[in-house]
Amino acid sequence: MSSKRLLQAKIGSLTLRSPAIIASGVWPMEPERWPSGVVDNVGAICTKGLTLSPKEGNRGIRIWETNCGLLNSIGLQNPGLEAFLKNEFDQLKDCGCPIIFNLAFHREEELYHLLDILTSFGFTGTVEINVSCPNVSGGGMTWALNLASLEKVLKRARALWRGDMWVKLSPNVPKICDGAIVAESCGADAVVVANTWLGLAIDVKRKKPVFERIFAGLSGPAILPLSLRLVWEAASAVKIPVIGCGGVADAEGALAMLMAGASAFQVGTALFSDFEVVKKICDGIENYMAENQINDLEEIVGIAQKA
Amino acid sequence: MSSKRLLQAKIGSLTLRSPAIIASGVWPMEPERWPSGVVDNVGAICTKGLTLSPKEGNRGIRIWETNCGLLNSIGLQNPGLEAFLKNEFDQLKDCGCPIIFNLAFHREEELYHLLDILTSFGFTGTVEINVSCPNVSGGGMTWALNLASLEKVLKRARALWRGDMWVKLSPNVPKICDGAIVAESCGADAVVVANTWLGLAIDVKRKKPVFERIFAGLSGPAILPLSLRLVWEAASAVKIPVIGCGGVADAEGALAMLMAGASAFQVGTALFSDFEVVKKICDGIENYMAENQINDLEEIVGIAQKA
Amino acid sequence: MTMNGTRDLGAIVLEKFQFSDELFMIRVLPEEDSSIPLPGQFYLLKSWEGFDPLLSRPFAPIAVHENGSLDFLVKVVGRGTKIINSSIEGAKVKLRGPCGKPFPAPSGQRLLLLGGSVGIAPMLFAYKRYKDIVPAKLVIGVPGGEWENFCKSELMSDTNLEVFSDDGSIGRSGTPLTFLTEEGVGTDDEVWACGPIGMLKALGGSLIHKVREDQVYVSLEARMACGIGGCLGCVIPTTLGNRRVCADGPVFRMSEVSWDEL
Amino acid sequence: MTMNGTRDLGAIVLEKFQFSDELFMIRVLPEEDSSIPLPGQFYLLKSWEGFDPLLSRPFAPIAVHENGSLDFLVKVVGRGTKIINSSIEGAKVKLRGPCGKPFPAPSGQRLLLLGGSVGIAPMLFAYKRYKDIVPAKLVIGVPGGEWENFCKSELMSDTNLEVFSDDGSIGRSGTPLTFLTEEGVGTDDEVWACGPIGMLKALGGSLIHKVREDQVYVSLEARMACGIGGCLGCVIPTTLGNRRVCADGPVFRMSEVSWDEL
Ligand SMILES: Cc1cc2nc3c(=O)[nH]c(=O)nc-3n(C[C@H](O)[C@H](O)[C@H](O)COP(=O)(O)OP(=O)(O)OC[C@H]3O[C@@H](n4cnc5c(N)ncnc54)[C@H](O)[C@@H]3O)c2cc1C
Ligand SMILES: Cc1cc2nc3c(=O)[nH]c(=O)nc-3n(C[C@H](O)[C@H](O)[C@H](O)COP(=O)(O)OP(=O)(O)OC[C@H]3O[C@@H](n4cnc5c(N)ncnc54)[C@H](O)[C@@H]3O)c2cc1C
Ligand SMILES: Cc1cc2nc3c(=O)[nH]c(=O)nc-3n(C[C@H](O)[C@H](O)[C@H](O)COP(=O)(O)O)c2cc1C
Ligand SMILES: Cc1cc2nc3c(=O)[nH]c(=O)nc-3n(C[C@H](O)[C@H](O)[C@H](O)COP(=O)(O)O)c2cc1C
Ligand code: FES
Ligand code: FES
Repeated sequence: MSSKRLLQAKIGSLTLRSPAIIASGVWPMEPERWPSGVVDNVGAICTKGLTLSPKEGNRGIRIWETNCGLLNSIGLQNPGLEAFLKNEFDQLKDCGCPIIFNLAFHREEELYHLLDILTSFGFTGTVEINVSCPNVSGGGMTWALNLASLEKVLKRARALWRGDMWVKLSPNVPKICDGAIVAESCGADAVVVANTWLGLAIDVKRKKPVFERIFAGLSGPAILPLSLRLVWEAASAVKIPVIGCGGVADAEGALAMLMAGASAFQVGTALFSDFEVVKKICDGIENYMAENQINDLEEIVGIAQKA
Repeated sequence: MSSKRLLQAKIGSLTLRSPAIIASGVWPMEPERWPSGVVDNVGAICTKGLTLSPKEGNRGIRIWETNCGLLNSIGLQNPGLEAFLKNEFDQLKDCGCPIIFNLAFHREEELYHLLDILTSFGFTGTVEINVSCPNVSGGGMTWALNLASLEKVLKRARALWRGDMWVKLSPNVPKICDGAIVAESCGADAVVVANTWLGLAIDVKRKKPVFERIFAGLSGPAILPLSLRLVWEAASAVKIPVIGCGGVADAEGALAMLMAGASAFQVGTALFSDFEVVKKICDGIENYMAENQINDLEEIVGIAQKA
Repeated sequence: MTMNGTRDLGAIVLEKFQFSDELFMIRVLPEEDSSIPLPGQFYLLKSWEGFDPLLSRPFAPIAVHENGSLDFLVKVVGRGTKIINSSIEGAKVKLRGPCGKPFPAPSGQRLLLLGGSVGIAPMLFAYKRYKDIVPAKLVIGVPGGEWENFCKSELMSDTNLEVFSDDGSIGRSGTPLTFLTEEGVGTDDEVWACGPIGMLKALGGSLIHKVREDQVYVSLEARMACGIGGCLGCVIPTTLGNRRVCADGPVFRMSEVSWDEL
Repeated sequence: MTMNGTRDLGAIVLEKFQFSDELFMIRVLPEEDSSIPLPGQFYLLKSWEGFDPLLSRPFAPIAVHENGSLDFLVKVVGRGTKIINSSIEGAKVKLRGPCGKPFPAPSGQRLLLLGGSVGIAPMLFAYKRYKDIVPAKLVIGVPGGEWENFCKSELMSDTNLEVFSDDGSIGRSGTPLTFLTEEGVGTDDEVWACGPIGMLKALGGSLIHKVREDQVYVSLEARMACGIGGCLGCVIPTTLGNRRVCADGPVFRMSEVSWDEL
């Protein structure tokens, strides 16, 4: 069995070469900017959050460092799905791993429209429906907060979309299980648990909030223990794969995600600190599997829940 | 105006010599163990969580380090309020600042009984009602999750307790404002926002959760941006003082808490890294006030909300 | 696939020289082969393990040596630069770079290089690199006495240099813009500048109608996370919409930048 | 008010000596006056800025020198010790200590000191401190070849010493307990031990009915946060209920510890 096989992760109809997925919004969409070799071990890459119309994103300060974390308020800056398909997707699509379309929307019709555009374009792969962006007014994570409207929009989206459908949930909800169960019942192929945590930073010199929109989303190693808890809860509540997201930065954190019940995991902020992080994580998981005589990644998934 | 006056914080009937309060459960209750000078700048000290009957606390691993954070599952180990009053309070009470009794309970009658014991003992100071401990089954933070029972227990406690009553809320709730508003309406003198965040750690070597109770409470600098957000929200919702708690580790974080709306703040985990942290924070705030010609701490409180 | 050769590199501190409490030069030697940077490009640097601070800090080299070692001039302003300042010889650091687009190759006209405060770094690098190819003049502005040792150091020797300081304690009194007013600038001069945002904004006014618009370039600063154009954390408003300082810049045509919105 | 003189201290690395990839000695000099530790006491040490890792790591000194400098013998096992291992001479570190209760003053009987792996540290310190006062014998157990340089080092010279190794590659084959079985122990001997939990558990069996129960002490390890008895993170079960390793220990009477629950 080749070592490549060892790391394979299955999510819906996809078989990823590794469980390490690059999270939405952190990685350039121009492959020529990727340091060589860095995506060799990557299982899939999520696009930045794409919307129907182009968005300029938020003004003012957009990123702010916290202890072991990063607050961001990018605000979904993107050229719009159509321009992305026209100008950016072409160079991206042969990068060696699946590209996952992260779709963000304000009104529900926008999502249906986005799916139509993808269908017309001939894309039959995976979409990651982003109901969890904390950095825009209306839409964004408010979708994850209202279970009834979440159900409505996901049902309709499911009917429209033939490819795999992931739902990226918000951690800023009373119970992560509720959203996960709704997503499953609507036919989602996986839930991504989760997005950034709502936080605040104050610029004490200027005596005011750092960000124009006041709250921003916290990511990075600081939040790993919190994401792990959500993954554990979500994985106990649904049978579809859970994709862990939030704070993975080394093999130990990645293994913890898998053992808590995630079938794969995303890596975002950690790439800011180290381009080699995905390679190091994959090597670490492989070594762990070898040392523990584990031949299939699936054996690890959720193992801590069974203990 | 003496520099001491500068730092005074008013919470209910208390005037604290500084806004820096030592959080519950992190500091030895034996003053002879305190490195000299360390509490000179401390505004008040919260006792460890005290219960009606002695508690052994949790078995197995109790603390686990995360990136910039600490998960703990101590489980309220304490000798019980009566033994504490008999054996420990005496040496503590003349330490130079108010001692705040952190009271934890499982059934509501326990809280009333605890308050009776304190009354009989002749204590007329401040209690911090802990409705937010994540590390015990039943009681603990489940109190903060059910607003109706929270209201019932706080109303009754208010009727029983003549001294100041703080309510320490849980961050693991849908909306922090709800609990804060309940506490205010029941006559609390302050709300403490908040306690530790529910997290999970996996021991990948043993392939199981680190803690016997699986989830544990996350504290430390990692959570500061999250606590700040809650403080901002709570301070917008109630008029009683908000005491910020969670991740304060330097003057900048303390100032951020104050500017976000906290009238004072607690320091816990940061003491593990540095005994001098409270002194450094107080010096930092004083310097900031001097540089910005601010003569009264109250001028800073909530200033970022007004911006 | 890689256009610019940006990589993460281990490096070792060869030398650290303290000009004052808040200003130092640090020379680091990458442990692996790496691309040679051009003036205007920069590196993200950190000297700590772990994720606190989380982000590496951007610095533009002032020199590259034959053995591949890089010199940075660093001003201590906050947490990250304070920790870097505590590095000692032999310590390990991490570099990400070279990042960003460099200044364009000089056209052959006189090169007027204006550097304010640590904005001097890329200007000095440009000066040393291009002085034998085109006529070049380096004009720097420093805040005051704290910078004296730096101005007198070997780094600045052998340089067609003008120094201005805010309080006149070093060189002439004023800023690099004073030079423009006092000595004028030729229509065909190429002008490159790096420094505090106020200086760059004022530069626009000083140069207007004096030099050809498309020959004025500035190198800008922004908070950065990824350094390669991924996070969109470092964008600035330009006439073409938001542009990433780390990837589309840090060097921009003066005329492209929407100064009013900055 | 302070009973034990525990303090946070800045210190500087005077020397670092690598015995093998995973074992080193580090000598640090506190920058301020501080209490002199007794054998059994320990320090929390960190060599990094910031909060990642968050907690300092506990180590028992193997020696204290006249100038106040402290020697620690450290085995690299995880993240913290790895970072400490990357410290170089001249680097700054932080110490919290001395923490904990030391071994009681020797009674005058023969002192039998048993150290396994890094548990050797406090035993060596105790040996050097008390060998001129009472008859003392140091018995150490090491895992194997990785420890050879340490065993042959100056630290171990001039010592009434027996070395055991698991594989017999250094000294005799076996553990410190082998010594007890082979050479016996006197009823009045005082026995102090520090090492892996398995060794300490087995020690109980080896000594039973051979020495007076109240003369056997062990020094225990636990995960620690505060180091001064505040957080209750380091408790172990004893016959008297939970006890804090950092404050009530790390030295406990063998008979006090509830070994079965550990
Ligand atoms: C392309 C580029 C090249 C640079 N070259 C040099 C150089 O050669 N030498 C040098 O000393 N510095 C240079 N800088 C600036 C340097 O990166 C910052 O001073 C450094 O990141 C501050 O880190 P810190 O942790 O010490 O400060 P922090 O604690 O992060 O911040 C201190 C203060 O500076 C502000 N600040 C921090 N970073 C930025 C930023 N990027 N833009 C605006 N304000 C900021 C903060 O808000 C805060 O008020 C360069 C920056 C860029 C983008
Ligand atoms: C009083 C006392 C004195 C000590 N003296 C020495 C000494 O002189 N020399 C020396 O090398 N070591 C000594 N130790 C042990 C040392 O503190 C640990 O090896 C160190 O903290 C590990 O840090 P790390 O970050 O490298 O490992 P981590 O990454 O924190 O942990 C690595 C592995 O060790 C386990 N672990 C970590 N700390 C402990 C612990 N306290 N108890 C049980 N398991 C743990 C972890 O679960 C993990 O499996 C002493 C410990 C105590 C409590
Ligand atoms: C700069 C930045 C931009 C992001 N943009 C998006 C986005 O467009 N869509 C989205 O679903 N998530 C976005 N995220 C969230 C990440 O995809 C990820 O869910 C989050 O950062 C937690 O993972 P991490 O801790 O590994 O970074 C962004 C995060 C960062 C830091
Ligand atoms: C070891 C430990 C024990 C704690 N015990 C208690 C407790 O008994 N009662 C309580 O209300 N909070 C307890 N807490 C929570 C702290 O008081 C505080 O709310 C929390 O740690 C967040 O603040 P920090 O980040 O400054 O530590 C404990 C925290 C820690 C780390
Ligand atoms: S720093 Fe990430 S896009 Fe520029
Ligand atoms: S480490 Fe805190 S009580 Fe022992």
